Amino acid sequence: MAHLLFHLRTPPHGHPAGEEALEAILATSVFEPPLTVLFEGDGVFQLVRSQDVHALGCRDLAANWSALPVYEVTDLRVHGPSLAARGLTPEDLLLDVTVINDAELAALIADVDRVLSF
Amino acid sequence: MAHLLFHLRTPPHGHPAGEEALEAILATSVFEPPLTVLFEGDGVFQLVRSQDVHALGCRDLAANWSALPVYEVTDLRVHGPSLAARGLTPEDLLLDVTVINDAELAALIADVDRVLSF
Amino acid sequence: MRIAIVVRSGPASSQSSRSALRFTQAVLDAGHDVHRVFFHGDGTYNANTLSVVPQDEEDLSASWAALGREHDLDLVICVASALKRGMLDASEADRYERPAASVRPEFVISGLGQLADAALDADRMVTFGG
Amino acid sequence: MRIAIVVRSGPASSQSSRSALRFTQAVLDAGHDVHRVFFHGDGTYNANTLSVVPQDEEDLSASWAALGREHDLDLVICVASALKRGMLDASEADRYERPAASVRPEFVISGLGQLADAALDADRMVTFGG
Amino acid sequence: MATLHLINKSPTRSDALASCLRVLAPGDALLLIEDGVYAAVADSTGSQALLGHVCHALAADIAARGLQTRLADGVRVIDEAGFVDLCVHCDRVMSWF
Amino acid sequence: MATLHLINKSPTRSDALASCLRVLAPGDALLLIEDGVYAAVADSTGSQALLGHVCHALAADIAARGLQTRLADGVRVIDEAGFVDLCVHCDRVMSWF
Repeated sequence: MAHLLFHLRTPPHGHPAGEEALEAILATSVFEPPLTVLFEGDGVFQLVRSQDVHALGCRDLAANWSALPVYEVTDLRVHGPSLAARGLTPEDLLLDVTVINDAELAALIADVDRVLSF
Repeated sequence: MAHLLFHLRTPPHGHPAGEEALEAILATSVFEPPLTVLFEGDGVFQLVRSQDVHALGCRDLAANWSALPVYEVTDLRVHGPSLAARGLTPEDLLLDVTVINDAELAALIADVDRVLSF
Repeated sequence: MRIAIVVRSGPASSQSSRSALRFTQAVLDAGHDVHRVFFHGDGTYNANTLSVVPQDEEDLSASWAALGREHDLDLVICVASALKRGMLDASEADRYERPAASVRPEFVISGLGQLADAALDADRMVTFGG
Repeated sequence: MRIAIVVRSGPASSQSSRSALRFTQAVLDAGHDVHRVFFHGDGTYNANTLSVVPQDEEDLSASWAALGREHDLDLVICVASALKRGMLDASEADRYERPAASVRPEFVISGLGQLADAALDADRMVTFGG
Repeated sequence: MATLHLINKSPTRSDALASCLRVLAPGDALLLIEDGVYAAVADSTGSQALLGHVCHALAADIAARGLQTRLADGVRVIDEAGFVDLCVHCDRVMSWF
Repeated sequence: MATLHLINKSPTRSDALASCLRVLAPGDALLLIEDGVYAAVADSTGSQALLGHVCHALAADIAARGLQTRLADGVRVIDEAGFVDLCVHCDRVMSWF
């Protein structure tokens, strides 16, 4: 089966891209393809710990991201330079992820069959 | 009457902000208030000469900008540093405008009553 | 003080509609007047009566309508923006032979003169979205 | 070659719908197959039957519908995105007690499984908008 | 004649903040809302532009993004009532997208 | 295993182009469409990132923006048929917003 890459580069809450990506990932995981989720650029903000949407009243996307392993979506990669440029470290994230550098990201792209962009 | 500043920082064709600004400027000019139009950031691309929408088939916004003086909208300011950063000079523009620097832009903002942003 | 509010994004596409709604509520709570809320461009989607929002999410369009009713707000959507986006009241639907109106009754469809009027008459104007 | 196309922006809000339409036409002109056009998020607005476009501008929604009829394209709009944006077919309008359908008959409302299927089965997938 | 400048975009999604800072006048106020608050994260590339400036940021937007304990120095967190106060005390509001 | 990278945002409205260039592999193709073509203007801050790279840009998008005679060196103008060709000859297409 084709290896799919879900590429997130939009931050949470300002726009619905994260929500749309999450729904697409869950709908796709049913087919059990090789599936990688990449958080790059502002997309790394999707996984920041301690998101509290109570006051704003919007959807609690972070809780949904946390549940990914339950759906056996476990190949999660975060672009390290994007994280560093935003003052974040892997300890700031709510999921166990693989941090990759530019060369590893280039290799990942060359390795997948189709890319879905959010 | 209140002095209004229409502030354009969106480039043409990708998004309808330029079109919306133009319609709002024309509707406002009927009231004959003191009215300044500022092109700043990517907004300076609105005024680039030789825009040819024939192949793309979208609306010919440049023709509408050219007609502003007909509606007696003549106080047009362009932020010089925005122009320079985009490889453009006043000769590249389709209208006669006043080029202003940072200090003059700061003074303009302090001088107007309300700002409409596009 | 009379404050005019401009909304330029739709409720399903950006946080700006929510920001504008919270700000409008805070303006009213502080005892100021909301001169008008003008919905421009994608902002006109806030008037949509056909949208079906999941039960665990706030229906921002319904919230705007409720706030409008409660405080007798002047909620105006731009006619040029609205038509392109299929936001029609009964008379527009009739004129253009569309099967139904799609705008909630709390919103009024009008021209950009209402934006100009708000800019000229209000003490402050705050724009959300874009 | 089978090419799938994803559209993530509305026709009145971004150039991306026009780009996707021109690309789809070029794919067909080159003799390739369009596997499916999947409209996600704001892309679902492309199916709007209520929109009234000025006569001197292209009605992109009508152009999508015409291209779909001519080439028997599978034009699918995401149900989750569509409901939030008031894009309903007759059965959804009936179920949620809305006064009318707002989706053109050339478009089909379906789930994200259709996006997954397109990604897995097509030879290429190209995303517009966002 | 102070201006309240409103920024709602991430610093990687718009040059709004950088452009605004070029023309900020003494006495002007700067408020980060929505994705604009990402510029307020300590030790980020975005927050370097803010060095030496006082700015405000909306509490609900910061909390929703998990940034409560990650803010750069000089960022003052306010609520919507504070937003209205800024709006009233400044002479005009300018939104930068 | 070449990739076609698609950029549709102005360089001041997204870090898409800069981010894409970090991971561009030999043999990959880069295509600027919509507001992405603003990065192709000669002597602009945006086009400096492109120095030393070959990139493609869509003719209709360039003409609509009046940039026909203002392009940086190394920008190859193609039409939609060329876009489809690139898509077919690369192994995958990656859109950066």
